[in-house]
Amino acid sequence: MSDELKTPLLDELEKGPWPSFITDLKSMADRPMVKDLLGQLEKSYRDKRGYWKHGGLVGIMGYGGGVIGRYSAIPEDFPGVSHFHTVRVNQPSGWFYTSEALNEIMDIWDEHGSGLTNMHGSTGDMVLLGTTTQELEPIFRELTAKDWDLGGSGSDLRTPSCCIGPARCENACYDTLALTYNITHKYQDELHRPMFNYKYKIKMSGCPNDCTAAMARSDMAIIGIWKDDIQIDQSAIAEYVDAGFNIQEYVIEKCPTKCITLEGKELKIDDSDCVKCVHCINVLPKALSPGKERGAAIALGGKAPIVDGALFATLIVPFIEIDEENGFEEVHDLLERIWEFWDEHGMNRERIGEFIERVTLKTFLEGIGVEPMPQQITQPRDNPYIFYEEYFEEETE
Amino acid sequence: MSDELKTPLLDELEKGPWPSFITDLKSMADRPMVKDLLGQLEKSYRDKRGYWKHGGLVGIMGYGGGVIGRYSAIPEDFPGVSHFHTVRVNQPSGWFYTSEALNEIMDIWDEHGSGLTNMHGSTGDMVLLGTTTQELEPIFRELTAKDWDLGGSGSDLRTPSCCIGPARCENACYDTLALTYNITHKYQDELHRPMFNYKYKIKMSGCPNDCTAAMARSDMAIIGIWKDDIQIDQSAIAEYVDAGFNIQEYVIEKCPTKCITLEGKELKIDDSDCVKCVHCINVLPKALSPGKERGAAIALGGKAPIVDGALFATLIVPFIEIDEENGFEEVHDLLERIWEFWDEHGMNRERIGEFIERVTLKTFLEGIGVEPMPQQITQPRDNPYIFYEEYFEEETE
Amino acid sequence: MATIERRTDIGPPHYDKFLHPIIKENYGKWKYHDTLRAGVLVHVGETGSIYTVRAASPRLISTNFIRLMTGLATKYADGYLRFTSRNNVEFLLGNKDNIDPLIKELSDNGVPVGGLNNSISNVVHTQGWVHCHSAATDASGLVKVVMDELYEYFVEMKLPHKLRIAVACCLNMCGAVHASDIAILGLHRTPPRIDHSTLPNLCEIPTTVASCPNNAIRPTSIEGKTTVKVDEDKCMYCGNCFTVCPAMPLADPLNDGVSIWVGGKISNARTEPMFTKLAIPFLPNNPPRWPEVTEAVKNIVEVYAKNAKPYERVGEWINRIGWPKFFDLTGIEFTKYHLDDFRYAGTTYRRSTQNRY
Amino acid sequence: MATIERRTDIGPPHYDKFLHPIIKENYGKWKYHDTLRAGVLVHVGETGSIYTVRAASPRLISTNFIRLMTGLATKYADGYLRFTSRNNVEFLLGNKDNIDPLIKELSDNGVPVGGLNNSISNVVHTQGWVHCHSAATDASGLVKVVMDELYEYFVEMKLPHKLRIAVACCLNMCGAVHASDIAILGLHRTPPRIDHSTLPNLCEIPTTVASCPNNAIRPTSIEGKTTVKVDEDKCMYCGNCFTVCPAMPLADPLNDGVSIWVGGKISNARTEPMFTKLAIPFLPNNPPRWPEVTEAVKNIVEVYAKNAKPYERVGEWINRIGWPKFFDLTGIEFTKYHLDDFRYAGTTYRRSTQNRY
Ligand code: SRM
Ligand code: SRM
Ligand code: SRM
Ligand code: SRM
Ligand code: SF4
Ligand code: SF4
Ligand code: SF4
Ligand code: SF4
Ligand code: SF4
Ligand code: SF4
Ligand code: SF4
Ligand code: SF4
Repeated sequence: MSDELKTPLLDELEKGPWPSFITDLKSMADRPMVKDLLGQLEKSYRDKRGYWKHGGLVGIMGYGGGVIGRYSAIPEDFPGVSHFHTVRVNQPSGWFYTSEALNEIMDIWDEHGSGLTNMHGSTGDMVLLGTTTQELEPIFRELTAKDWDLGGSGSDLRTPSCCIGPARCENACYDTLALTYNITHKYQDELHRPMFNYKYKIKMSGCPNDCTAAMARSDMAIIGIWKDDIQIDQSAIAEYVDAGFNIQEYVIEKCPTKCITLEGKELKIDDSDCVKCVHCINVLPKALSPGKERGAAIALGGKAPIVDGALFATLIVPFIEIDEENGFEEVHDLLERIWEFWDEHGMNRERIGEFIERVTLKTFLEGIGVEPMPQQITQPRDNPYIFYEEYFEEETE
Repeated sequence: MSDELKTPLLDELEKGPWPSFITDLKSMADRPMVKDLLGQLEKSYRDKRGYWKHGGLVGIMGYGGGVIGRYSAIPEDFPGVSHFHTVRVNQPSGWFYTSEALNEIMDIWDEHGSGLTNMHGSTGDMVLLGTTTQELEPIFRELTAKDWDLGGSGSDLRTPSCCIGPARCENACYDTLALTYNITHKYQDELHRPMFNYKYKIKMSGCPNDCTAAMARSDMAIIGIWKDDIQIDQSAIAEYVDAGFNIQEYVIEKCPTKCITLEGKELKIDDSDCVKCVHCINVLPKALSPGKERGAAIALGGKAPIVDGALFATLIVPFIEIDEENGFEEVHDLLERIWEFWDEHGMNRERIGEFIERVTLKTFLEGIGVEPMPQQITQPRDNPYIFYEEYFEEETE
Repeated sequence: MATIERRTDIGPPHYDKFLHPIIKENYGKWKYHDTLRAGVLVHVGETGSIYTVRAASPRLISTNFIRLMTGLATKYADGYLRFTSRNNVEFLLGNKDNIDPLIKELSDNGVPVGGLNNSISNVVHTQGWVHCHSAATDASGLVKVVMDELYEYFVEMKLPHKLRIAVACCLNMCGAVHASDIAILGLHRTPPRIDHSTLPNLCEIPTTVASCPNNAIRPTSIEGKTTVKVDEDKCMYCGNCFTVCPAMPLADPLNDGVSIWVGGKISNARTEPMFTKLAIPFLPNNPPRWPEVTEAVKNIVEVYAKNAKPYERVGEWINRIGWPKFFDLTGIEFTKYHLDDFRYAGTTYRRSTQNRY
Repeated sequence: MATIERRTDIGPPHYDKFLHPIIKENYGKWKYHDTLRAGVLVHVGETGSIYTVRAASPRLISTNFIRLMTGLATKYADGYLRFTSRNNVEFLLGNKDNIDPLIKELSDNGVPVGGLNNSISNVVHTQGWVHCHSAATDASGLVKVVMDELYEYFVEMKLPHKLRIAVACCLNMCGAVHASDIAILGLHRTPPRIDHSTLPNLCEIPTTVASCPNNAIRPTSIEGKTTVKVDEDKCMYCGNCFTVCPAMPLADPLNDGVSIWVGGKISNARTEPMFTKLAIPFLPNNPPRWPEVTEAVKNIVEVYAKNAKPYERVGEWINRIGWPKFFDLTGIEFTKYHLDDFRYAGTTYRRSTQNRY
């Protein structure tokens, strides 16, 4: 542990109305780990650079992921953070907790770790921030004793996550929490033992608002959607009209396909032209809700820019039933076909999105056995470079 | 010459209401060339394939282009077309003729060629279709005697062409005919002696309707445009309104930036938001016309798909004055900077559009000395892969 | 002839001498134009009006046809005529009264008047079997049979908006195929057949290798001579190698044919220019009247005519209704060939859940 | 501890036991929701209503902070709380009367309530100098200074629509930088410095070479050992080589800094998702309060707040007014760095004459 803690630069971050993580961290600065974290961070602020070593392989026996090894580059100065590993703990569906359950985890973490966390990591895990290699196994044992398990890291299935869905949202078109729970449990092996080409993230949003950012941030986005007509409560529409709400400007003109009309106090939607963007439902929640024939759209390959530029996920299956009754079999089946094809033909460190770009959608669909459909594209090809597969041969004439 | 002409398949093309080129050609079938052309074409229709040899270098002394050599692959059967070269004759600006002038050309062609033509070729030339090598020089001499000269072919400046412009169109924002005439004459050397990396086509349209398809079909599109406000004749607007014309649906709702409003019989345009698409002017020609501060936008690189896929031209100079007074100097200056940079850094058979794609717009603009402007793009980069050119060095701190 | 002095680089004559006096006077000073009837325009200038009669032309025309036109121009249009950027003939009349007689005489000679405004104008097209070595189909013949079928749309103005058709006989697309409302494109469907006996003499190997957009061509050596080989799995029959190397012909009567494309546009009006997109990947070459092609094109025109709104070009209409509905309404089959797999394929993948069912 | 049996692959606990009884009853049967005040929602179900109070969190939080939250949850929310996908804390109250006391107590502890609807919610962010080896800047500190500046927009709902901000400390973008209304991205601006003494031991050469998106890395040999060299003209400092090879660090206190991006969005509402686009290529790393960054972000927020129409996200607003006007209104300089020069650069070039002046 270093000398007395002086953090003039960080102290500047105690000012201002937004809750200060520095104030919070300082409240625990009696712990050597936190004190040296603050010390090293102060130095980073002064020198304008980080002081962490690159990676470091540490882990829990039997697990290939879930722990990110981290060592200070200047342990002489800050021995408290010479080890400062994070433990990724798989959050419950929808990030729901009770005070009791959370307190139990905090007890474990106060005992064996720095007492610092991220609630939550960007992928969705509870991130327990900062511990030493020898504490890993005890932490793991105590967590599992309380029914908690590790999340993902490395080239594995990452911790799936989902929006609040049916638990508190009237838009939810399928049970995001149940599917997340089911997939997480069914694929424990894929989650805990990295054997893929690269990471594979699944995010589940109950409707096209996509409150988990699945289209942008997951290899597999499972987005709730409906097929039939938007449900309209005309009396609630009348109330909006009576209340002076400008349906014309805020709903009708904003509809991307202009398929809504208002006749007097009656709203009409040409559902054959509706692209299920949910805007009208968002704006008129008391009057509109998704149709009754519900399920999900599945899109693959969302990711950040490294290596070939960022990708939004590509729509592969415009509609799939999400059927808890039959154990979500259709989803499992599709997922396994995708993994199999990616496993066999993907390259090392090639995300599924990059893989689809490389082999092209056409080959990918063939590989996973999904029919080509105009819904999967924004337009047919505009170049004439078609690989024809059916020829006439001289003899067959 | 082959035996009696029998064309049962081609004869089918004499049926139907559209003027028949077969009927027309047959009217000249007493000429051996035309007869054998029909004969070979009948064979093509039967065998479903062409019967022309690949290219063939023929030309006019002192010219590197303007003639496309063509030989029959089966001259034994069709000796009349054993040679069947085309002569590209540079059309006058706007494809204007007098009967007299055209008849003179037809006289020359009846004497020295097949008597068949394309009026006009896709690039714009008069295409005199079918003659023999020994007739080339006589044709050339007689044409030039009547003030006509050859057009382009090969890796040269191709025959520039332009829309009817101020000669008969109220939309014309600059004198397309004058500029075309000027450029064609100024760059006779570039037109007649192929020394570029590849072909270079210039097309001039007087307004964004682009009636010469310049954005799609030319390496340099010079498109008339204005900078200030659309001119409105409110009394003519009132007449449209009184006549029951649906300005709301056909004009206002179709405006891409929705910057038009109609108050009673008065039309208002927020010109700061107008993108000069000309739609409103097209629909209300009696009431609206382009602004008074007129000039052209210059876009580069339109082309067909070979090799890397089709390209529309990229906007390089959003506005340039087209000034006949000073001899169109600004245009010449830009054009010469473009050729110079392309000459020096372009590859063999690389069109300017492909060149810009390869070196990127940033480098290209630097190379030709044009400032980067947000008008040249649809959006700034969305990837973080920026090549910074200004660094801080240790010493400079 | 040898007596004529040899002049070079004189350029084309000045357009000035081909302009009707009314045009000269009102040059750059036109106030507005109006459509008097199908194929007939008036442009009103400061000092007078000029009347335009637009007549069809097959473009591949003989001196006979041209003399017919110049004769009519002399008779009715003070000797002034022009051609349009889509190869129609335009007579420029100072005298309004000459319109009807001119139209009558054109019609007597089988030449229709039209192509203006909300109609189908002349077809931009190419050489085909008439003159080009690259052709996978004929061009003039296709234009004739298609326009026979669509004749009514040339002589009447009954479409939602302009509809531009183009034909090209190979992927070089000498014309407007890549940016037309409807395009008909001839194509090969088999890799080049290499003539190793002539190739080493006729072709420059590096240029030939470089010509292939898909890097399918590699140098190789056969019987001691350097020639090339083609990786047939990578070849998509673009023909660029043939353009630079005559020893690599692609023509194949059994497999050459025609594809249909839709939704392109050039003007900047309303939307930015748009490329033509694949509608039907392959129809057989069935000369002389290509019934599959005419039927396919007519179907698209009719579905467009029935469903599009005023001032909507084909591409704008499809963008409004979406591609799934386009395939539904036209009954055209959606296939794997519609999925782009060239360079920028990824930009055509649907990156959202926005969709119609 | 050794007495605890070792269990593996048990997965997370079932969410069921963390759901408030009212939620359980109305699970999947919510009728609608309403906003009661900034940061407070009610969801009306068939048998009752649940009240949500959304509180800010710096995300990098200690067990102290969490115990404060769980304490409040126990006191006011029957012990039920959750975290949102943007790291806010949500208290789930069965009793409406607890809303005000809860908010009061949060406020006493310096925790604001808000982030709903037309506000700026919490900032999605990453590790920064607190924990990551790749960081070109700090993340938690940037969030703190930016949200201090934008505080009013969190606690009030006065923007045209939702505005989402993200921060990432390197190009890996662990979060939402590529699809946010406004994003702050830390970046390096110098090529990796290669440690040839350790590289041969630490790194796999083929993986390292393959990691570079621009093919800037080549194997080479120094003093008999295989290592790599970097073509510095081709390097755009993405850091992917460092991710796979620790001997190629990029951090450079003089040149690391921050860039600002705008106009991304994730939801499928109205428009399809959109990527974030470059607004400001470089601002210096100026800890502890990054004044250039906070000023730049605040400026963009304010210009947006003033000019956008209701229900317009930042990107939708810019699409309506056009980029030239965006640069005008914000006073941000347009530079050559804004011109895309990566793989699909061509798709960003303006291919029309449609433009504002
Ligand atoms: C902890 C976390 C950031 C956070 O503060 O929340 C994180 C931290 C790291 N990420 Fe990440 N990523 C985290 C979510 C993400 C996300 C967001 C998401 O999952 O929604 C992304 C963008 C989406 C995506 O996957 O594309 C993301 C894209 C990356 C990338 C780029 C991958 C790519 O294909 O583009 C890398 C580099 C790599 O994998 O080699 C990366 C690598 C890393 C590493 C392991 C650093 C490295 O170079 O190996 C970081 C460890 C930091 C540390 O010291 O703890 N991280 N990373 C997030 C995981 C917590 C959790 O499990 O919940
Ligand atoms: C005659 C003409 C077609 C016509 O029927 O009108 C024509 C005919 C030929 N074109 Fe073309 N092109 C003609 C206008 C075009 C156009 C349209 C235009 O200029 O507006 C294009 C598309 C626009 C463009 O330039 O991209 C065009 C794109 C090509 C290409 C593809 C070039 C490319 O970069 O994509 C080739 C191949 C080549 O250059 O090697 C080509 C090559 C050819 C060749 C020379 C064949 C060859 O492989 O070498 C053709 C000679 C046919 C013959 O036997 O007469 N032609 N060519 C047009 C010229 C007449 C004139 O001078 O007025
Ligand atoms: C004569 C010609 C120019 C020339 O120098 O030859 C011409 C002349 C006129 N064009 Fe054009 N355009 C001519 C080819 C074009 C082309 C090029 C092409 O088709 O290859 C285009 C781009 C087509 C495209 O977008 O694919 C073109 C797009 C327009 C437009 C925009 C249509 C739109 O809304 O997209 C207008 C405005 C309109 O029609 O309302 C227009 C309007 C006009 C007007 C009304 C302008 C005027 O005030 O005189 C002229 C006559 C009306 C008409 O319907 O033809 N002209 N016009 C060309 C006649 C071709 C023909 O024989 O049919
Ligand atoms: C709680 C949360 C889901 C969760 O499981 O955690 C959630 C919950 C709700 N979202 Fe969301 N969204 C949540 C993250 C998101 C995200 C993801 C993100 O920001 O990273 C998005 C995509 C953002 C984007 O497009 O960039 C998101 C896009 C929306 C939208 C679409 C907004 C739009 O028009 O573009 C709506 C509809 C609306 O606001 O009208 C919406 C509406 C809602 C509603 C009103 C749905 C409902 O009926 O309950 C919920 C509360 C309102 C509100 O304003 O927060 N939610 N929502 C997330 C709260 C995050 C936070 O703390 O602020
Ligand atoms: S994604 Fe849809 S279902 Fe899920 S929380 Fe958001 S609005 Fe509700
Ligand atoms: S969901 Fe979207 S597309 Fe469908 S009707 Fe509503 S606003 Fe229009
Ligand atoms: S491009 Fe414009 S100026 Fe030229 S003819 Fe067409 S409408 Fe008239
Ligand atoms: S020119 Fe186009 S953008 Fe401008 S006001 Fe007219 S319709 Fe609108
Ligand atoms: S399109 Fe092809 S075949 Fe037709 S003229 Fe042009 S180069 Fe020849
Ligand atoms: S036809 Fe095209 S793709 Fe095939 S080998 Fe020749 S150049 Fe390559
Ligand atoms: S964005 Fe980069 S520096 Fe920040 S946590 Fe992710 S990998 Fe580390
Ligand atoms: S930083 Fe990126 S671009 Fe530079 S060498 Fe490394 S991988 Fe290549």
